Amino acid sequence: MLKIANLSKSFGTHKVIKNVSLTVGSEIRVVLGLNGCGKSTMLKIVAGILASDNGKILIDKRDVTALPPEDRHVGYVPQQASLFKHLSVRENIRYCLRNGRGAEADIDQLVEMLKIENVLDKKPEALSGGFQSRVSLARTLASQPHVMLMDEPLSDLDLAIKEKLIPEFRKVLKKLGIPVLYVTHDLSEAQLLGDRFSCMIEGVLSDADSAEKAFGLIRESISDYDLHGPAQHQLRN
Amino acid sequence: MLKIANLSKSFGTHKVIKNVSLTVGSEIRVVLGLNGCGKSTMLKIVAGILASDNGKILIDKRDVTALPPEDRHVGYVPQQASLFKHLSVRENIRYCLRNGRGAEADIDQLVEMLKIENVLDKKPEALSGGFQSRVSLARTLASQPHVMLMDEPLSDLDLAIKEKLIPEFRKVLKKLGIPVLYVTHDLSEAQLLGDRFSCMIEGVLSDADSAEKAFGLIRESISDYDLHGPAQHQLRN
Amino acid sequence: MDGSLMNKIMNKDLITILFTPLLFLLIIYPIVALLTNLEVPGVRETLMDGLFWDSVKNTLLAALVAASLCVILSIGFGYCHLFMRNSLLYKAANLMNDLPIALPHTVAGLALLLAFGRTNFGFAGPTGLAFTMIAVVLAMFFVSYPLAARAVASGVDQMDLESIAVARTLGDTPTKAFLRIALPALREALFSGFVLSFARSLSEFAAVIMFGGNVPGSTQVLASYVFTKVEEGEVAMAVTASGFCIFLSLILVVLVGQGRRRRA
Amino acid sequence: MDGSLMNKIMNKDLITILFTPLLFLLIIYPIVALLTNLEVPGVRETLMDGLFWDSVKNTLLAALVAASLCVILSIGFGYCHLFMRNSLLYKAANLMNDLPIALPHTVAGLALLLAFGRTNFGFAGPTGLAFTMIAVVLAMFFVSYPLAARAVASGVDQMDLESIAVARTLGDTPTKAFLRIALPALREALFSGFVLSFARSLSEFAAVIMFGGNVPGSTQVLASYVFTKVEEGEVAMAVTASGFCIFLSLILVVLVGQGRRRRA
Amino acid sequence: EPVKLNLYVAAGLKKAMDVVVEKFIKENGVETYPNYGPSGGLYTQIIKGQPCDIYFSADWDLIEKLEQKEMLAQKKKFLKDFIVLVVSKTGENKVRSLNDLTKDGIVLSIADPRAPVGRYAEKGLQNSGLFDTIVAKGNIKAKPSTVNQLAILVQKDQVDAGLIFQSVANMYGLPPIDSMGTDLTGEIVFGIGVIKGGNEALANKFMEFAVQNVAEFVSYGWQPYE
Ligand SMILES: Nc1ncnc2c1ncn2[C@@H]1O[C@H](COP(=O)(O)OP(=O)(O)OP(=O)(O)O)[C@@H](O)[C@H]1O
Ligand SMILES: Nc1ncnc2c1ncn2[C@@H]1O[C@H](COP(=O)(O)OP(=O)(O)OP(=O)(O)O)[C@@H](O)[C@H]1O
Ligand SMILES: [Mg+2]
Ligand SMILES: [Mg+2]
Repeated sequence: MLKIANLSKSFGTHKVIKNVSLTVGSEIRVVLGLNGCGKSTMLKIVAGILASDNGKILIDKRDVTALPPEDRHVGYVPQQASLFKHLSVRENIRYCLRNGRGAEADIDQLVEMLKIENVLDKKPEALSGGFQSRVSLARTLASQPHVMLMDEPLSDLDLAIKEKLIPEFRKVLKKLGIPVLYVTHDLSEAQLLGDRFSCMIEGVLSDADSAEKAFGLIRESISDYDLHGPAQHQLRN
Repeated sequence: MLKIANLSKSFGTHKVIKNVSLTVGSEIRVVLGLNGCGKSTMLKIVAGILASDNGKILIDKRDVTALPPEDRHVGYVPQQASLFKHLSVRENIRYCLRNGRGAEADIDQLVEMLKIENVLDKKPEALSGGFQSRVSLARTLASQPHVMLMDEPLSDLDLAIKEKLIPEFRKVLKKLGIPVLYVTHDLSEAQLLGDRFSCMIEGVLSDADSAEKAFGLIRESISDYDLHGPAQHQLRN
Repeated sequence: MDGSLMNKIMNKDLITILFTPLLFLLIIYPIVALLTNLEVPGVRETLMDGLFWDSVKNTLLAALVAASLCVILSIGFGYCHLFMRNSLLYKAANLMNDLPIALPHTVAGLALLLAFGRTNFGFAGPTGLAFTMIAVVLAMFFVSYPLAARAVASGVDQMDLESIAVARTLGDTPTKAFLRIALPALREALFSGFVLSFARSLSEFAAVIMFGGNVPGSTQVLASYVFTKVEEGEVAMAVTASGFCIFLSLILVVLVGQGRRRRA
Repeated sequence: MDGSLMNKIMNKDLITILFTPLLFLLIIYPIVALLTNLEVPGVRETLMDGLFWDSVKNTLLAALVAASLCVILSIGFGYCHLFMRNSLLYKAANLMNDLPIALPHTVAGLALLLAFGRTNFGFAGPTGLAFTMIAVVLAMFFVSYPLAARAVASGVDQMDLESIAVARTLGDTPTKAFLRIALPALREALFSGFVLSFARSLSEFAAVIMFGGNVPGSTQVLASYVFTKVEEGEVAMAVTASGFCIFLSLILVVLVGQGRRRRA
Repeated sequence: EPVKLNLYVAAGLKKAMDVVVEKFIKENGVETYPNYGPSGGLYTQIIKGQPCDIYFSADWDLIEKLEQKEMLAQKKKFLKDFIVLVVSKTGENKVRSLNDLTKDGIVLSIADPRAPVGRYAEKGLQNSGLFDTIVAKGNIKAKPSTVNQLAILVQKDQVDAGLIFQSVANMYGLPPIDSMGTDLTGEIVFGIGVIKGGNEALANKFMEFAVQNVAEFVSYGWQPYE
C-alpha cells in the first residue's frame, strides 16, 4: 500500500504541489491533470528523485520519506521511455539484476506477456514507439517494485497503437496486485486503465468517482483560461 | 491550390516517401498516419526545408519544386510550437513584416480571433501550451501564406485544451479559404477539423472517404506488428 | 535536479574518492603554492612599474579584440556547422579547426611571422603586420580560436532546428534566419567561447613574442612582461603579473556570469 | 538538415563574405606558409636525429596519459555538474576550472614546481616529482584539463536525465547510475575532451620544460625539442618537428572519428 | 620620415640596456625601439626578414651564423661572461666546489646543451674531467632550456647546484661559490651585429654608444670584451 500524506513542494516561490494526500491500495489509481499541473513532480517525489518540502510517504507502512530512490523499491516509468540507449533490450530489462533485484524466471514471463521476445537483441533506437513503451514497462516490472509510478507512459504513442497497448498493460499490472499510481491527461486512457480516479488541478489533488467526473472538474477549471488568456498561476515558468 | 505529384524521398537506403501525389483545393485536408510513417517528411518537402528525390510541387499553378522555402509563400506550423524564444509574442507574430510580408491590420485581426491580446508582451516560455499553439498559428498566418502546412500542431496539448482549440482553429483556417494540409495521428482531431481525408502508411498516401475509414486502414496495417513485433520496414532507424 | 533528495543524500561517494582530492591537488594546490610566493616588495614594485600597467592595458585590449574575433569567426563556423554539414568547406574547416591547438607556440608565432611578416605583407608597413598590436591580436586569435569554435559547434548541436525552418518559410534567407534566430539561441555558447578564448589569450606568450615582438610599452603584454621579468631575475614580479592574469580572467568569468543571470 | 534544399541553394552568402576568407587567411594560410618552409635537408636531419624520436616517444606517451587524466578528472567534474550543481564544491570547481588557461605558461610551470618539487614532495625522490615523466604529464594535464572539463559539462547538459532517474529506482546509487548510464551517454563528449586535451598537450612547452626538466631522451618532448631548435637557430628542424605535432594530432582526430563512425 | 632605430636585444641584457637606451634617446633624440626576446627567437625573426638594425645576442655563434648568411654589415664582440657554480639552500652543505659535483646524491642542473649556457657548462665540465663521472652517477637531473629557468630552480631550492652565467647569478642574487675559467669553457661572448640594409649609420652609432657605456653592463656582472 502507498500512502502519501500532506505533500507540498515549491520551486522557488512557485507552489507546485499543495498539501496532497492520497492512499493507493492494490489498484490502479489514475490521476488526471493538465500540462504543468504538478503530476510529474508528485511522482518524482514519491520515487525519491525530488525532495518534498513537507509531508510523508509510506510504502507498505514503511516510512520512505528520507530514503534515496534506490532504497524505496518503487517502479518508475517516465513519459519518454528513456531506455538505456547503449544497452540492448535484453540488457535493459535485466538491469535490475545487477543490483540484486528481480528474478530471471519472472523476467522471462514478463517478456512473454509483453510480447517482446523478438526484439530482445535490438538496441532501443531500433524499436517503434509502442515497443519502447513495452520495454520500459518490462524493465521496471522486472525489479519487482512494491509500488508502480507511471508518468504518462503512453502519451507519445499513436491512438491506434495505444488502443492495443492499454488492455495489455492493464492485464499485466492487475496481475501483479501492487499499488499503481498512473498519471495522464488523456480521458480515454484513464477510462480504459483505471480502477479509481483523482484529478489534479494546479497542484491540488481531489478524488472523483469516475474518470469522466475527474475530467469534468478539469474542464471547468480551464474555462477562465480560455476566455481571458492564462491567469498568472497557470503560467509555465 | 496545392498540387503534389509523384513525390519520393529516401534517407540513405530507407525509402520514406513513396510516389505521393495529392491535390488540395481550398479545403482542410487531414492526413492521418502513425509515428514515423513519413508525415513530417512530406510537409518539409512541400515547405522546401527538405529536398525531394523526385516529383513536383505546384502552388497556384506555380512550380516551386526548385525554390527555397523563403520564396514559396507557404505557412509551416511545426509540432512543437518552436516559437522564437528571445522575442515577445508580439514580435513573434510580426516577424514576417521584417521580410515585407503580411499587413499590420490583418495581424490585429488575427490576434483578436485567436484571443491572444493579453499575452502579446510575454515571452514564449511564459505561455501555456495552448497559447503557444495559438501564437504559432498566428505567426504563420500573419505572413498571408498561399498554402498552410500543419504538422500535428496540437498533439502536445491536453485533450481538454485541444477540445477548445480545434473549433477555433477550424474557424480561422476556413475563413482564409486557402489549401490546408494538416497531418496528425489523432482520429478525433481529424474528425473535428478536416474537410477531406487521406491516410499515410509507410510512405504511401491513399485517399479515404472519411477520417474513420482512414483510421481503419491504418489500424489494419498494424495488426501484424502487434502479433509478431515490428517488421523490418517498420523499424525506426 | 536542483534541490533534489538525490543530491542531499548520496553525493559523497564518487566525488570524495576521486574528484575532490584530485582537483585540489592538481589544479588548485599549484595555484595556491604559486600565490604564497607573492612577496610584498615584489608586488609593490610591480604595481609601481609603469611598464606593467602598459602591458596590462595592451593585454586587455588585445585579448578583448582577439576573443571578439574568435567569436566572430566561430559564428561563421557555426553557420557552416548548421547549414553546410556536408560541404567540403565545412569538412576542411572542421579538420583544420583544432590544428592551432596542437602546434607548439613558438612555431605558431613563426607561422604567423612568415605569413604576415614583411616578406608577404610588406605593403602594410615596414614590418608587415609583425610587431604591431595587430600582430599581438592575431597571435592570440590563432591559439584561441579552436576553443571558441568548439563551444559554438556544441551550441548549434543543442539548437531547435524547427524554429529556423519556420523563419525560412516566413521569408528569411539562411543568412537572415541565422542572424535573427540562430544567433540569439547561441548566446550561451558564444559567451562560453568568449570567456575561454579570452583566458587563453591572456596566457599566450611564445606566439605573441615571436610575431608581436616584445617592445615594452608598445607590444608588450602581460605574458611577455612575465617572460622579461624572469629574464631579469625578478621572479616575484613575474609571479605578481601572472596572478594578475588569473585575476583578469576571474573578473571576466564573474562579469559574464552576472550578465547571464541578469538576463535570465 | 542533410541534403536539404536549404543547403543547396543559398549557402553562398554569409559564408563567402565572412567565414571562408577569414578562416583561410587567419588559420590555414599561416600553417601553409609554415609548411612551405620545410626543407629537405632540415627534414632529413630531424628524422635522423635520435633525440627527435626519443622526444616523439615521450610526447606520445605523456600526452596520452595526460589526456586520459584530463578525461578522468573531467568525468568527476561531470558528476558534480550533474548531481551537485548547488554545492559549494561544484561552484568552486567551476570557477577554478578555467584558471590554468589564463596562467602564463612559464609561471604555470613554476607553480607546479613549487607545488610538487622537492620542498613539498621531497619524499617522492631527490627532486620531488619534478624532472620526471610524471612531471611532464602533470604539466600537460594542468594546461589541458579545462578543455576536457568544458567538453564534458556541455555533454552533461545534453543528457537524458530521466534515464538516470529510472536507474536510481532500479537500485543504483548515484555513483553506479553515473558509471553505468551517464558515462556511456557522455562518450561523444569524452572523446571530444580527449582530442582537445591531447592536442593541447602536444603543444605545451614552457610549463613542461620548467617542471619536466627537458632532459633529452628522458623527459624531452616535441614542444621543448622545437623550442631548443629555435634557440639554436635551426628553423627548418623546428618546423619539421612542429609539422610532426600537427600530424600526430590529425592522426588522433581521424582515428577517433573512425572509431566513432564504426560504432554508429 | 622620423629616424627610427630597431633594436633586437637578448632579454637577459634588458636592465642595463634600458638605461643605455634611455640615455641614447636623450642625447640623440632618435626613436629607439628595443625588442627583447630569447636570442634564438630574435635570430629567427631577423632571418625571416623582420626589420632589425642592430642585434645584441647572448650567443656569439648566432652572430657568426648571420655573417655566413651575409646579413651583417658589422659585428663586434661586446661582453664577456663566465660560467659560475651556484648552490641552493639545501645544496650549500653538500657542494662547496666544482669537484663536489661528482659526489653521490647531488642534484645538479645544467642547461640544455643547445642553449649557449648549457654548451659552455658541458664543455667546462668535460675539460675539467668531471663530466663523465657526473653523468655516470646520474647527477644531472634537469636540463632546462634557458639559463633563467635554471636560476629559478636553484633560487627555489629545487636542485642542489647549477652552472649559470655570472651575470644571471648576479641578477638572481645567487652568490657564485666557484667558477670556470675561459681555459675550461672557451670564450663566452655576447656579440653585437649591425644588420645589412637597415639604418646602418645609426646602428653603428648606437653600437659605439653601448661600448662607451659598458659600465652599465659591468654593474650587472659582465666584463667588457677587449
Ligand atoms: N526543476 C524545476 N524547477 C522549476 N520549476 C519546475 C521544475 N520542474 C517543474 N517545474 C514547474 O512545476 C510545474 C509542474 O511541473 P510538472 O512537470 O510536475 O507538471 P506535469 O503535470 O507533469 O505536466 P506535463 O503534463 O507537462 O508533464 C510546472 O509549472 C513546471 O514549470
Ligand atoms: N534526417 C533524417 N535522416 C534519416 N532518417 C530520417 C530523417 N528524418 C526522418 N527520418 C526517418 O524517416 C521516417 C519518417 O519520419 P517522419 O519524421 O517524416 O515521420 P512522421 O510521420 O512525421 O512521424 P511522427 O509522427 O513521429 O512525427 C522515420 O523512419 C524517420 O526515422
Ligand atoms: Mg509531466
Ligand atoms: Mg512528424
